[in-house]
Amino acid sequence: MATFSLLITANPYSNQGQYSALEFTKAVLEAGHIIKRIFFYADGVLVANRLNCPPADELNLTKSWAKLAIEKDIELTVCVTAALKRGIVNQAEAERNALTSESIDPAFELSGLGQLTEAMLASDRLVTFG
Amino acid sequence: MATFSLLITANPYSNQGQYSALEFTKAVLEAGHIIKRIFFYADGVLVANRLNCPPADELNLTKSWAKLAIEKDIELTVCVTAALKRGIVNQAEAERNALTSESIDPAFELSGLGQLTEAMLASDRLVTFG
Amino acid sequence: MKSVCFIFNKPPYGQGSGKELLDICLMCSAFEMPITVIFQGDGVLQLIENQQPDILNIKNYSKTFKALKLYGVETVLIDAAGLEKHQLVTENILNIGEIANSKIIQNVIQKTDFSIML
Amino acid sequence: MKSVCFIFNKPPYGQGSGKELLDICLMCSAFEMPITVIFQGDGVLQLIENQQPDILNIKNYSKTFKALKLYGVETVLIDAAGLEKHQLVTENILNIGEIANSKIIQNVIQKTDFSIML
Amino acid sequence: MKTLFILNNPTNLSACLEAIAKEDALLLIEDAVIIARKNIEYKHISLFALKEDLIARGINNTDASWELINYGKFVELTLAFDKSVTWL
Amino acid sequence: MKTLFILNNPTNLSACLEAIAKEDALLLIEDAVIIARKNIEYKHISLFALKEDLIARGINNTDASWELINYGKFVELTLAFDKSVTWL
Repeated sequence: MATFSLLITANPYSNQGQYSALEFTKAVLEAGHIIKRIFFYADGVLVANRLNCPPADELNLTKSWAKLAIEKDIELTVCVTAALKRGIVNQAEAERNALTSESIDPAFELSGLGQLTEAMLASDRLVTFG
Repeated sequence: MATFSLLITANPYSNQGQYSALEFTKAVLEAGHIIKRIFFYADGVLVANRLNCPPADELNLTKSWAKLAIEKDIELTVCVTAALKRGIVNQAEAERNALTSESIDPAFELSGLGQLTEAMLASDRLVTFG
Repeated sequence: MKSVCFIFNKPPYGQGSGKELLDICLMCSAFEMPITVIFQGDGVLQLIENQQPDILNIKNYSKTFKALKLYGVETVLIDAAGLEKHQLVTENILNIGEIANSKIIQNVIQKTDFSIML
Repeated sequence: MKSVCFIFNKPPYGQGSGKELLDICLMCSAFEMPITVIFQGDGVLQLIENQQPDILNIKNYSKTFKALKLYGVETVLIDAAGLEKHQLVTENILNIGEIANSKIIQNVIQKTDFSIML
Repeated sequence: MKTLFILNNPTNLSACLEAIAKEDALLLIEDAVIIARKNIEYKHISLFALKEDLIARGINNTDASWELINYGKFVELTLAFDKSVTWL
Repeated sequence: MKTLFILNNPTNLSACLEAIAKEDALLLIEDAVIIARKNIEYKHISLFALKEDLIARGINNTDASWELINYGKFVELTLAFDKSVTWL
């Protein structure tokens, strides 16, 4: 049994990387391994926007990650600096920056880049999807 | 005096295209030409998110477009299909899709892809920034 | 009426641009603009038969290419060099256009009022 | 402590990845991980002297590379083939590392516990 | 340490091969699977391509030098090697 | 119709040149300006590079075959040619 963390930087709207990461995560869990943390960075953070409304015949990546996280108790961590720049904010950040509303899906958590380093040090493998 | 329209598909967070388009637009106006419409499509629509909070020492592209549009009376049109997928919604779309809030900057307007074709037919030049 | 050509030059699914370019193409057809569609370079991979992106939960839009004629798209050109690069022959791809060399493709791009790629 | 290397392989400003990779690098230095930074291929363009992206209202982060040593980054390698490709000599670039051939770069990537690029 | 290089964009192949050493392996995913049509024979590295991405793109005539694997085997590969590098 | 090709990514150069015809022109912007270090001599097309993008990147030794222009001239060029194609 091994411990994995993922670094996801892929744009969810224009790249396949988030689809690949989702399949990889499922395969890790099916093989009985552990997911320590999934860290979203750069354009990867865009998937945490709860206002995303893909067409009805396309996969909703935001909800797919949220469902997996809740069912399997996985940490979905979103880099706060990358997120703020991209309009993904929680209630606290919205207030601090005088924004009208929060926009992050509740299954994702904003945190610092240190959470990525900490995950690297605590995992057997880090796999990047960009 | 010529009439220009722009098609902008560049990701505002990860590509230079929006910066280039902004400089090009200013140069068009300085030369005394007319901007018929600026049409945001694909990842280009992300610039219309009013929750975007770039670091204080970086240019706020959303506000830069909004300022230019107000000062020079320019139409900033955002493709509604591309925008909805990317969590950029106005009040009407938010209600229709049962979302918690709107997110579009008021200087931008959601509309259909037909507005791009219409702009092509009504302009002397279409210049794309991707 | 002004004419337009659309240049598909990227492989499918890795990037989302194929579907988005196709949507502009269909809109221009609704305005009855004369349209040419070009599959250039890696773009010829958009036309491979039997794509099954649904196994990755990705939507298959390749069937819409078959309907281009129905939408009034007059000319579809497929880059001979692109086919050769990817070791494809006409039997491997959707039968929706003519094979064209780079000279013909250059001429179409020069002749149309707009050329759009994404 | 596990070691990590960062591979910069893209030119600056056209894409945002240079700044974002640098930020991970600085965070790993705060955790006192042994760090190697590699400028490979087009990435050597990150090191050109006298960049002035501010004329386009883009932030200049190239100065932070000069501070890598201060952040405890032990080794900075600059790809000889990348310099040659872009006709650059050491006088054109920030003096922050050693020129390395592909063999040396391969060895560093193999030796470190993590290799990250964006 | 043996390294698994993961490549998702065919444009980056030559730069990626520059960084690969002898006992390493290359895994093609996403758009990069189109490379698996050819034998790239290089430094005797092991060559893999993700089957799901080939099927998605309708590519069925890969060169025999590439071992086709599914996501389960992808996970195993990341453990069989000391680390993975996603070459972006 | 004379066409102005606008290129912003150096990776796409060769595919773009395939599509350029004799009376056309090529304008380098953004990351593509790094191409302007060399003489690419091709079909006698006119060659331009955006000065602001060169300055931003600290590139000052361009080949004489490239005419360096500013944004004002960029706008003029789009009118001097019958249309522009941004090669993405």
